[in-house]
Amino acid sequence: MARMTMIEAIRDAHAVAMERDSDVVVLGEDVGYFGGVFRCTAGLQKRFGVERCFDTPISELGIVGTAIGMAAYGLKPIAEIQFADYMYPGYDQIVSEAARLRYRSAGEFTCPMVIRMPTGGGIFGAQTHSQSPEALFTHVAGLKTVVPSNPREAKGLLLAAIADPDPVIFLEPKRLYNGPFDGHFDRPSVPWSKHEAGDVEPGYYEVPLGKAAVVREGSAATLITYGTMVHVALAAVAESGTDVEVIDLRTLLPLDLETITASVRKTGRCIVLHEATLTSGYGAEVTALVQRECFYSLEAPVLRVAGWDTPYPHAQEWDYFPGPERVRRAIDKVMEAE
Amino acid sequence: MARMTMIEAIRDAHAVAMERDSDVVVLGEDVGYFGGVFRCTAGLQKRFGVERCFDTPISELGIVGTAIGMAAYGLKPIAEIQFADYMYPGYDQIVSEAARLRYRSAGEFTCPMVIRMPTGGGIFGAQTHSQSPEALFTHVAGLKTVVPSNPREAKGLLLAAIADPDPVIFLEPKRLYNGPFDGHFDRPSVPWSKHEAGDVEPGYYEVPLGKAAVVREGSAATLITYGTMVHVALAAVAESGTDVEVIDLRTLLPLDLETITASVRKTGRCIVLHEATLTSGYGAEVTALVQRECFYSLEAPVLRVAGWDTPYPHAQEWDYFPGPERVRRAIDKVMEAE
Amino acid sequence: MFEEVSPRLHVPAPAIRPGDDPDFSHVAIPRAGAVDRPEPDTRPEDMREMAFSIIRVLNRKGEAVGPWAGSLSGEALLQGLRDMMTLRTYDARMLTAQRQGKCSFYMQHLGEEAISCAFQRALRPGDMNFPTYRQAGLLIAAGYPLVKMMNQVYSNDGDPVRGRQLPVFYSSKEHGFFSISGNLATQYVQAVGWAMAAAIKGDRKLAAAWIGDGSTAESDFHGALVFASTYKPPVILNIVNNQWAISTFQGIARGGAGTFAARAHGFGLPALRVDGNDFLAVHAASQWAVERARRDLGPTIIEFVTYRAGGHSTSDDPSAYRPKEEGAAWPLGDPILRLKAHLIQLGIWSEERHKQAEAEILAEVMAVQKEAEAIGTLHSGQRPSPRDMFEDVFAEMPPHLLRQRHEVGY
Amino acid sequence: MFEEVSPRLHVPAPAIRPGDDPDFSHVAIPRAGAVDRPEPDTRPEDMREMAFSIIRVLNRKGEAVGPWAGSLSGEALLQGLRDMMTLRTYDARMLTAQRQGKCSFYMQHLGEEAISCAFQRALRPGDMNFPTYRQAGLLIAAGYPLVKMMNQVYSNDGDPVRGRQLPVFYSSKEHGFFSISGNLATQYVQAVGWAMAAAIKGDRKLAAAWIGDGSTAESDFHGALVFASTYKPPVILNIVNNQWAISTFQGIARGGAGTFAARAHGFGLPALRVDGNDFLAVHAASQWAVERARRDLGPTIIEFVTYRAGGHSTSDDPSAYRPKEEGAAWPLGDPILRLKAHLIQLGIWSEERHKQAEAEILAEVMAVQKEAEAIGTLHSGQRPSPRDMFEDVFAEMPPHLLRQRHEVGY
Ligand SMILES: Cc1ncc(C[n+]2csc(CCOP(=O)(O)OP(=O)(O)O)c2C)c(N)n1
Ligand SMILES: Cc1ncc(C[n+]2csc(CCOP(=O)(O)OP(=O)(O)O)c2C)c(N)n1
Ligand SMILES: [Mg+2]
Ligand SMILES: [Mg+2]
Repeated sequence: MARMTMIEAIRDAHAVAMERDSDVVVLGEDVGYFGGVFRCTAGLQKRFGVERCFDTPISELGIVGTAIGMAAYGLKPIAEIQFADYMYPGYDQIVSEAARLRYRSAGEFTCPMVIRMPTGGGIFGAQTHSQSPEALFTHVAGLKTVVPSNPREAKGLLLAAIADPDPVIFLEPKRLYNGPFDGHFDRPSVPWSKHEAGDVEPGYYEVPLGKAAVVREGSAATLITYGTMVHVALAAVAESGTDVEVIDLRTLLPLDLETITASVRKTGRCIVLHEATLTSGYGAEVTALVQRECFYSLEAPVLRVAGWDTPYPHAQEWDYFPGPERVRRAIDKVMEAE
Repeated sequence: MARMTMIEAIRDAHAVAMERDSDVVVLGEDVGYFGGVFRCTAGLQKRFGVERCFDTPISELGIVGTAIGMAAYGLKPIAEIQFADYMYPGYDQIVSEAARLRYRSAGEFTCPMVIRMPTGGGIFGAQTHSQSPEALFTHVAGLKTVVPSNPREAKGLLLAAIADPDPVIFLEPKRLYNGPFDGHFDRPSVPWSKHEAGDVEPGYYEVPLGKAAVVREGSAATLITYGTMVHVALAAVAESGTDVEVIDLRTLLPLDLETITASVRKTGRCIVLHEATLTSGYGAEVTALVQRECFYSLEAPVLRVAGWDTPYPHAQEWDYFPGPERVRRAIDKVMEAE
Repeated sequence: MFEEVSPRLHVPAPAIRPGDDPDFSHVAIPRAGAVDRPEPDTRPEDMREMAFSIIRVLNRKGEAVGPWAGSLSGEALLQGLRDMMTLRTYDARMLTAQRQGKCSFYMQHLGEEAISCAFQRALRPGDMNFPTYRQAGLLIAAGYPLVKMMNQVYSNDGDPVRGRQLPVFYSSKEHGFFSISGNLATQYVQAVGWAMAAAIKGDRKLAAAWIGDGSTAESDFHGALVFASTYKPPVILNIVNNQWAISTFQGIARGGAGTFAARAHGFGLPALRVDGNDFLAVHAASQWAVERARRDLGPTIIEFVTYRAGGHSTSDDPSAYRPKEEGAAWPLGDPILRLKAHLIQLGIWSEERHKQAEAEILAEVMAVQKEAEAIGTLHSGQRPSPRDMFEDVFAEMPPHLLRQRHEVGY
Repeated sequence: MFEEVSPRLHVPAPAIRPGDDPDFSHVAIPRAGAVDRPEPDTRPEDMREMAFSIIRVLNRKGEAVGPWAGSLSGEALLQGLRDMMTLRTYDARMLTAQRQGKCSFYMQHLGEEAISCAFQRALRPGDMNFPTYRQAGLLIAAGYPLVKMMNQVYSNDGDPVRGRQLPVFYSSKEHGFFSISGNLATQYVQAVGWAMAAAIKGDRKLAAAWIGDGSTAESDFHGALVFASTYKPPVILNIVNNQWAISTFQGIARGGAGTFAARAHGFGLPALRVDGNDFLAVHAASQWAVERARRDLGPTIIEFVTYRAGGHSTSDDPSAYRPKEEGAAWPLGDPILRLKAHLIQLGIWSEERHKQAEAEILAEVMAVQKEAEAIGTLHSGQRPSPRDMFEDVFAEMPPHLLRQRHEVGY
C-alpha cells in the first residue's frame, strides 16, 4: 500500500493496464515525452515505448477520431483531452461515432476506449479551464460517465473503465489532483498524503462502474454528489451539525439508483450538489428521478446546489464555486421544510 | 392573412427580415440557389442577391464560425444547419464562442445570430436525421433556445430571434413542416391548410421569446411540452377524456416558469413530454423546477414521457416516438396517484 | 502605392444552370495513356503534377494504353464488369422499391460504379474500408451476399443491423466494410486511426478512407490529413469527386484550389487524380497506393473524378439545380460501357454476351429480391423487434434501459 | 511485384532533448535579401517557392537589404523598437507579479516581439485582429493603454472585462483586437467570417487571423482555409511558428509538410514565409498581404518563423523537454537586438540612447504598475463584484439569472 496523489494513482492505473495488456495505448496532447500537463502519463512513453504512449497534434477531433479507429481495430486506447473545456472539437466524434458504433453495427464493431479529461474549477482557470461538462455526456445514449473523488477509487475506476467494452468518459476533478479540497479555499490545502483515501493498493484492482458509495451515513437528509463536491459536502455536513447522509455517485451513467432511493426513502430529504452550471445540469436528472421514485417519502422539495448559469468566471471564482457555505444553507433549508 | 405551411412561414420570416434590414444574411449548405433541402430559404438568393443568401461548403464549423465573425462585425446572420444531427461539428463554435462572446468581452463584442436546424423524428430518418438536441443547448449559459410548434408562431418567433441581440438556437420540428402531426402515424396526414395556426399574418410581427402559451386550459393536470409534441399532447388529452392543461413552452431558455407554476399549482399534477432521449433531457430540468416550485401543490410525482435512452432507430421509429398512447398512459398514471 | 478596391464576396457558381446547355469544355481531360506513372516511392514534391492531371487507361477505341495499363487480368476485368452491372441493376431495383414504399430511402451509384468495384479488387481480406453511402460496390466486389444488403434496405427481420440504420448504411467486418455513419466525413479520420493501430501492431493490413468532394470541407478531413501526415500509417485517402454535393457544385468546397487532390500538397502527401469512370485506371491507381501502404511508404491521396449521374438520393430532384442533360454530356462517359467496349476489343466479350449477362443479373437480383421480400419490407412482413431497439447500446444492458424495455412490453 | 514491409507508427521527435547540445543546423536559412518579392497579384501557383524559403531583410551587419527592404521610415522603426521594448519590459514585470501571487497566470512573448509589433504597423483603424494570447504587441503598437492591460492581468476593478477572463485574454474593439477565446484556433475562422462581412458590405476593412504552429492541427484552421479559399474575403491568415506547442515540437503538427506555409498550397492561396525575428521583414511581408486585401485580391497566408524563448506560460518549465540553451542557439537571433543594430547602423540610434530608452520604459511600466496596483490585484484591493459575474451573459438579464444573483445577495 502506497500513499499517492490522484495524479500518481491515475498514472499507476495506466501503467498497470499497459503492463497487463499490450493493446492498451495512450495518446493526447503533451502526454508523451513530457507526460501530460498534469503529469498523469509521466514515464509511460519511456517505459512502454513511443508507439504505446505518444504525443498528438492539437486536434481533439483527431485524438478521439483516431482513437475510435484504433478501438475498432482491437486496441484499447486511452485518450487524454488536456482540459474538459477543450473536448468540444471532439464532441461530434464522441456523440455521433464512439457512442453509436456498437448500436449501428449491431455489435459487429465496438469502441472500447477511455476518454480522460480534467474537469472543474478551483484553480483560477476561468472559463476555459474550469468546466464540468458531464451532462453533455449523460444525455448521450451509449456513453458511460465516471467521476472519481479520490486516488484509491480513481485507480480502480480507471482500470474498470479501461476493461469496459464500451466508451467511457472519465472526468478527473483537477482540484482533487493533489489533495482532498473541501471548498475552504482560504485554508491551507491538504495533500493526499494526509488522507486515508490516498492509500492506493499496488497492482490490478477494479472499482466497479455503476455503483455509488455512501461516504457518510446519516438519517436527516441525503446529499447526492460526485467529484470535488464530495469533499465539500462532507465538510459542510460536518460544519452543519446535521446528520446528513452523503452519497458519492462515482458513476453518473449508469446510475446507481438503488443506493439513492434507499437513502432518500430513509431520510425523506434530498440535496443534489454539483459544480456544473445549474440549468440542465446532471442534478436535474437526479432530482427528476428522486422525486419520481421517492415522492411519497419526500418531506421537502429536492434542492439543487450548483454552479450559476454563467460562464465560469476568473476573479469571482469563489463566488461561483458552490462551496461549503452554500451547501450548509441548503441543508438548513431542506431541514426547515416540513 | 394567408394559410401557410411551416416551411412557407419560415421562408416568409426570412424574407420580411431581409427586406427590413440589409444586415440580415443567410448562409448554409444548399440554402442558396436551391433554397434548402426543406425549401425554407427558397427564392431568397434570387430576390436578395448572392451576398445575402449563399451556399457554404459542408462544414458546420465553418458555417457557425464565419457567422460569428459576421455577427461580431455587425451583420445579423441566419445560419442553417441542414439537420440538427449535424450540428456537432459546429458545437464548439456555438458553446465556446457564440455563447460567451458578450460575456468575455464585457459587452464589447456581441453575437446577434440565429442558428436554425430541423429537429425530431417521424420521417424515418434514423439516427442521423431525427435528433432533438435541445438539452445540449439549454445547459450552455449564453444561448437562447426556441422551438416553434406551428406556422404562425414559427414566423413570429423567428422574427423575434433575428431581432434578439444574442445568439438564438432555433429548432424546427421537421415533422411539423407540412402539417400538425399528432403522432397518429397510421392516419392520413393533415396539412397546415386545415389548421387555423396555418394562418400567418403578412409583414413583420414578433412572438416574444421567453413566453409560454397555454394551448389548452384544464384543471386535472398540467402537460408541459413543445414542438411536435404539442400536437401529440393535444391529441392524447382529447382521447383521454381527462381535463388536462397543455402548455407549449415555445422558448426553452429563458423559461417561462411563471406560466408553468401557475398551472401546476392549480392542477397539482404534472407531466413533461419531449421527443429527445429521457436521461438528462430538457424534461429533467423542467421536472426539477416544478417539484421545487410546486412541491406543496403536487399530488403525484411529476412524470416524464420522452424518447428512450437509445439512438433514434429506423425501423422501430414508432416504438421510439413518444406517441399519444404513451402520453395517455402517463395521464392515467398521474391521475391515479393520490 | 496601389489603388484600393472595395472588397466583395466572391461566391463561386457553376456556369451552367437548368435551362442552359451542358458544357464541360472547361474540364481539361488528358488523352488516355498520357500521364506518367511515377514509382510508388517517389517523393511527393517530385510528383506534384499528378494532382492536376487525370490518369486514364482506356482510350476512345476501348484500348488500354500507357504506363498505368495492365494491372488486371481479363478474368478479373470480366468479374469487374459483372460487379458493376450487378450494382447498377441492384440500384435500379431498389430505387423502384423505394418508390413503391417498400423502403424509406435509397441512394444510387449511377455513373460511379467503377470506383468502388475496381478499388476493392486492389485490397485483400483484413484490409478495411471506411466508406460513404456511395460505395456499395466495395461490398459487391468483396462477395457480400446481396440478400443481406437488400434485407437492410428493407429493414426487415433479416437486416444485419436490426432495423437501426437507414437503408444503405451497410456494415460488414468480414468484408472489410466499416459501419457507415451518416455524418459526413467522420470516418475519414477513423480510418487513419485504424491504420495507426495496424502500424502499432505491425500488422500487414491497410485502411481505405472514403469521402465525397463536398465533404472534404468538414473538419474530419483535416484531422485525417494531419494525423496521416504525422504518423504515416498504411492508409489510402480516397476522394470521390462526383461534381456535386446535393445541389452544390464542387467549386463551393474546392474554392481556389485547382483540384481536391491538391489538398495533399499542404501535407507532404502524394496525390493521384484518376478518371473514376475508367475501371482500369481506378484499379491501377488504387494498386499504386496499396503498394505504398504495403511497403510502409505511408498514406496516399486519390481523387477519383466522376459524375453523379442520378439524384443525390430518393429525396432529391437534381433538375432543380442542373440541366437534365448534363449527365449525358459528361465527357468521361459511362464506366460500364467503357469497360464493356474494352472487353469486346480484347475479344473476351461481345454484345450478345453482354445482353445475356444483363438478363442473368436481372434474374439473379430479382430472385434475391423475392427472397428478401419474403422476409419482409419496411412496413410489412417480419420486421426487427422493438426489443432490438434496446440492444447494443452497451455490451451489457444497464438497469435504466432494461426498465425502459420492460415499459415497452419486452 | 514488391517486397512487403510491416507498417510501423512513425512518431516524429525532435533530434535534441534535455542533455543534448542544441542544434539548428537542419533549419535552412537563406541570406537576408536573397528571396524575391513577387507582385502582390502574382498567382499562387507561380510563387510556390515562397512557402519554402524565409523572407529576411536585416543582414548580420544590421543592414536592410533586398527587395523587401524599405517598407518603413526611420521614425516608424524607432517606434517599433520602443513597442518591442515596452512589451518585453511589461512581460518581465508581469511574470514577476505572477510569482508574487498578484495575478493567477501569465504568458510572455520573449523572442516573438517583432511579429505582433511590426504587423500592427501595417494595419489601420477599422481593421480587426483575431489574436492568440501571444500577440499583445498588437495592442501596444496600436496605443492601447498599458494600464488597462495590467488591470486585466490583475483582474482588479479596472479590468475592462470585469474579472471574467484569464489575465492575458485582452479585448479592445477600438484597437482592432478581438476578444481572445482561450480555445485554440476557434477565432481563425471567425476572422474569415468578419472579413466576409466586410466584403458583403463592401467596406474597406480587413481581418487578420492569428494561430500558433501547434494549433494549425485544429479543425478551425481547415474551416478558415476552406471558407477563405472559396469566398476570397480580405483576410490575412497568420501562423506564428515558434517551434513549440507547450512540450510538443512543431514536427508533430507539421508532419510530412515542409512548412506550415505550405498548407496554403492545397487551397490555391498564396503563402509567404518570413523571418519572425526581423522587424523589417515582418512588416514588409504584412504590407504585401495588406495590399492584396485592399486590392480585393483575396487572402494571404503568412508563416512567421520564430522561437518561443520562454516557457509556454507561468505553468510551464521548458527545461523538462528541451535543452535550456536552445533559445540562445536559435539562429534568427533576438528581434530587439537586431532592430537596435539596424537603427544604430542607420545612424539614428545608439547604445546610449538604447540604455536610456530601457530606463525610461522601465520607469514608465513601473509607474503604470503602481497605478494598476493602487486599484487592486487578484486577491487584494478593489476587485470586480460578484454582481459582474451575472452581467453580460445576455444583453438583458433573464429571470433565472436575476434570481441567482439575488441568491448571492446582489
Ligand atoms: C455532418 C453532415 N452535414 C451535412 C449532412 C447532409 N448531407 C448529406 S449528403 C450531403 C452532400 C455530400 O456531398 P459529397 O461529399 O460530395 O458526397 P456525394 O453525395 O456527392 O457522394 C450533405 C450535405 C450530413 N450527412 N452530415
Ligand atoms: C482547443 C484547445 N486544446 C488545447 C488547449 C491547451 N493548449 C493551450 S496552449 C497549447 C499549445 C499551443 O501551441 P501553439 O499553437 O504552437 O501556440 P504557442 O503557445 O506556441 O504560441 C495547448 C495545447 C487549448 N487551449 N485549446
Ligand atoms: Mg459529391
Ligand atoms: Mg507554437
